[in-house]
Amino acid sequence: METIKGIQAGIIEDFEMFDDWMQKYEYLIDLGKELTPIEEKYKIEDNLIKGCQSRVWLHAEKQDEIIIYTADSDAIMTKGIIAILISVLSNQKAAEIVSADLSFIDAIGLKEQLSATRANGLVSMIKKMKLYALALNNK
Amino acid sequence: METIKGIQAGIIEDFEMFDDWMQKYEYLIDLGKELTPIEEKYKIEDNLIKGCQSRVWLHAEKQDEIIIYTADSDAIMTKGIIAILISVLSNQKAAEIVSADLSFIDAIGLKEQLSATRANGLVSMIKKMKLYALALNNK
Amino acid sequence: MFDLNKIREQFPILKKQVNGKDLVYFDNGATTQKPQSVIDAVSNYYQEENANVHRGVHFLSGLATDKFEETRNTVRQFISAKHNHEIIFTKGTTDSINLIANGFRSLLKKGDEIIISELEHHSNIVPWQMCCELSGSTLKVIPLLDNGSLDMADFNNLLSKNTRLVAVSHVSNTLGTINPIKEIIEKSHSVGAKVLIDGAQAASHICLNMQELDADFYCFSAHKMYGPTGVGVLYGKEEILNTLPPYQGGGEMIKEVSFEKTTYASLPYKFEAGTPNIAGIIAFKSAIDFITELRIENIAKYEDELLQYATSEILKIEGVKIYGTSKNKSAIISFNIEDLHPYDIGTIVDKMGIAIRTGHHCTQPIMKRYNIPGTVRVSLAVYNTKTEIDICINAIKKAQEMLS
Amino acid sequence: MFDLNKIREQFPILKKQVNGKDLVYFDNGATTQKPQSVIDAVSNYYQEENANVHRGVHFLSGLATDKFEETRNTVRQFISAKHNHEIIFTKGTTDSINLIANGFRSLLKKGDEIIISELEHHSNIVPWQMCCELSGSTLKVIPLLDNGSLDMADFNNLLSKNTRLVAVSHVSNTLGTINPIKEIIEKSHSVGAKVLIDGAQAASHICLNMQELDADFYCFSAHKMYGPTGVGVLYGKEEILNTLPPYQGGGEMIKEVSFEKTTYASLPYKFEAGTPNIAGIIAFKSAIDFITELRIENIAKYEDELLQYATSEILKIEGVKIYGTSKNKSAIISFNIEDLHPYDIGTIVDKMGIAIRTGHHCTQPIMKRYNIPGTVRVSLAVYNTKTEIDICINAIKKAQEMLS
Ligand SMILES: Cc1ncc(COP(=O)(O)O)c(C=O)c1O
Ligand SMILES: Cc1ncc(COP(=O)(O)O)c(C=O)c1O
Repeated sequence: METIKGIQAGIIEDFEMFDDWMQKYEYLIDLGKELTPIEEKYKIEDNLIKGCQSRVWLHAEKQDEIIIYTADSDAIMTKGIIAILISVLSNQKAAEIVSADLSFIDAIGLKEQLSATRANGLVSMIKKMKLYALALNNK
Repeated sequence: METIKGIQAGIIEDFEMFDDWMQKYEYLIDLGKELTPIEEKYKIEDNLIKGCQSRVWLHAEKQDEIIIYTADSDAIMTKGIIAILISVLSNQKAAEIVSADLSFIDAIGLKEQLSATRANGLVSMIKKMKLYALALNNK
Repeated sequence: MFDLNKIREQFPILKKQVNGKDLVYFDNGATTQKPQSVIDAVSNYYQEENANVHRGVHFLSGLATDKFEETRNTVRQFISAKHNHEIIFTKGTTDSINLIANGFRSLLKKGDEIIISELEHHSNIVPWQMCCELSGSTLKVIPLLDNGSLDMADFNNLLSKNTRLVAVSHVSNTLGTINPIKEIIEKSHSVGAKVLIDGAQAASHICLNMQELDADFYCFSAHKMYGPTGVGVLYGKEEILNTLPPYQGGGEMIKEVSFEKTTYASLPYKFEAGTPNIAGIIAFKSAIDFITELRIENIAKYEDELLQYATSEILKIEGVKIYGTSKNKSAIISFNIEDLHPYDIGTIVDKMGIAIRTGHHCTQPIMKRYNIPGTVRVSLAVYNTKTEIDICINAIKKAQEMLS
Repeated sequence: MFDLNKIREQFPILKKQVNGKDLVYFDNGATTQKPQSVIDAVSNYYQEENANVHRGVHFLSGLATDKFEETRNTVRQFISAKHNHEIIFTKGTTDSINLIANGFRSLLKKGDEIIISELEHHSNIVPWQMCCELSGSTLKVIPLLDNGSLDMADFNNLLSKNTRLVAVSHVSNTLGTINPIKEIIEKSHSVGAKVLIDGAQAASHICLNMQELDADFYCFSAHKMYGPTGVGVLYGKEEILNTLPPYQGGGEMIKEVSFEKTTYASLPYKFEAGTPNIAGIIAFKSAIDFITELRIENIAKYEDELLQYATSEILKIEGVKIYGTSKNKSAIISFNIEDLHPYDIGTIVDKMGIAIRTGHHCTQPIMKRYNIPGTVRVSLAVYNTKTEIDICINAIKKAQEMLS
């Protein structure tokens, strides 16, 4: 199991290869397309995070000590962003997730690349993922 | 009986002698001081014209064909302005008053000399005087 | 006469680059850009004339008051209202509608009905929901036809002697539909109902004549007509405004205040409590002057030309669907592209310097009607060009490529 | 550090001549003048950043939104509030008070009591009269002592378990009295009542700390603190704001709209319906920056120096009487001269370039209390000087001469 820190470093490296916004966006779009779809039964109101413009379904479950996230969105770039978050936080221990310092977001300039509404969505998504981990850990 | 037009011409002449606002104001203040006081019994709510800042009591009565105005105010410059209006409109026939063209006001620059609130007060005072004349004429 | 370059030159922001590209501003439905004359009017007010209006005896206060009232007079002329005191300054369309919804509430009882439509902006829905909830009256909704126009047959059925007020927009901010408000007003009046028109999307595009239109209330926002933010207009017929209770309490709106009994000022002051947005209201005059100098008929004609061009170009995009295709339409185009989310499209074309709006445009019932999460919306103004439309279409096609 | 010339240089209007004389602006209680930085912030917004805030994906919309929220953060810091979402933008103090009076109404029942004071501005009287009338609660009034301070003994007697809300001003706009709001808040809380402070005359003169003060609501206007017109702040404690129903319905303030059920957005948006005064709110930040750069303690100290000087000079005028002589006083001086009407004085000194206010200052109950038609009011700001005070006093003496 790679550490959260390690995975972030990898993402930062990936993004350093990109010259312009278009390559970054294309990468996000690709990630979005490749995201393992959430099981239909989890695409329910309870798992819905309503953003300003797009909707996100997020599901988390605990397997042994590990939290596994699956998610979906109706917008592909939103999906790409979730895919990155999942790659960093899924398959990690709850405690690690809750205390994770997600500095890669600033490092890859994701917030500046995104519109303010999307950046807000990003922040609330991270909050939600950490909350889920916390809740599952206490179960 | 001098005509409304004639009286106005006299006022315009008076004002032409003044070099500056101070002389005009002093003149208004003097007129205010000299204004024949209204009879106490007419200083009632019904005769009150409430301006923004000062109060004016206006009384009108008909003697033969002639309308006689008396008035008072708590502010002396307001009184001065009324004094001018009374000198023009009092002791005239109702019909003359109602149709009077009070061009002297523009000619002596009274509105520009006064603040916007006072200029509004002036307009509503004239309206009231004409209304009184109209009402008394129909009696 | 209608010199596009000269018009564009007046808008400093149009020279701006965004994300390294020349700005193409197609979000005029949200707010328009401002000509230099409006910007200067604000600065000039603060540099030369700033004072609180009304009641002041000093020079600056008189000057500010005169200019303030001059805008009121300009607005009256602009919409051919009968009296200056029928023009109430508010902070925007939303404020204007809420003012009426609040006042009207006191005239309503259980069983009374208010009619709105399915295409209204939330600002012309929520105040009436609140009004109905508090007064026990019922909200009825004129449904949409597929082409985005109102189902007038259904409207006729909804109208009854219980109808007290009909509140519809002049132009839909999402679909562009120009509603048949003259007909709506006549029919509503025939059953004794009052009519409020939300003119937020109309005032800078359609020539308005209140006396001819015979609307009881008409609302619009300065910021959507080349004017400053924070300024709105509520036009209301004198005799009806006089029957409504005041909205906010405060300075200016009173005649006399005592703890025993407070009496209210006459129109328009009764509805203008507190220090108004003096700078904005004074500068609003310059915005109206900008429109009247160009003549609104010319603006409408040019915008219609842009609309036709943009529509035909957008229709060339593969898999595109335009929402709002009624014959009588203003220069607003909402559309989606098959399999793509509007949000993704908006995010990508933004990087190419193009400002369009995506989402529900504060008209969630329309989204529900068409069962879509949102639309991409292009809304045009007098300073836009066909070249800009070409740039925008190319950007959208590029986005489509990236996303497919 | 505190360089008066440098301060004055920032205010372009102070270089103006009025009626051929250098402007002496002593009507700061009505509205203050604006520094160039505020004026430029408005222009800059319209020239570089104008777009509607929130919900937009495009660059300008994001920029405007960020700047807009930056002002909210600056306001929060300025008044040491706990959360940004406790800062609601309104169009002014009057709007802020009405928002609360409307929301609070739904929590009131017959027999409940609201306490205000005899020295309140109409904006802090009329909304509560309307609120009481509609809710069946009772309005109680803290009387004034002769020196223009609140009769705190009487306040203690008025307070009871029926008191639901106490609404008083921090500083009286007519008398200058600084009210003991900390004491009022503590005592009100001890009977379970909420407290609203009208801080219109305090925010640019007194250092504010919401967490220390523990006020439930605090209201003020940007235009009285070197900022733009049409912008106000309502500070409210999160937990209390959450219990209040929304005020206006419209865009931004909703979470979801359907004709069956509409749900409202969270703070602060729940109370910010419609397009706000974006330019004004963004420029308001520059006004607060102006104050914090000078440090409000320095401003207070200097204004107090001016107050002392002006008071002693005014007292030298024959037959003068000052209304409002409490020890704890802000730089506002109301007075009358024996046998003279304030209106006459104001009209004459205006001709000498001096802007003072005369009349009831939207506080008719104070006029009734002292049985006067109005007062002459000199209200000072940080850019005023002792020389200006001298000029003003001479002008008043000249007016006295002319009028006697
Ligand atoms: C004490 C006080 N309260 C309220 C107000 C009303 O403020 P605004 O007119 O900005 O709404 C004022 C302004 O005159 C004031 O001095
Ligand atoms: C049709 C319509 N009505 C009302 C509004 C609300 O206007 P404002 O936000 O200026 O109050 C808008 C603005 O988006 C609109 O387009």
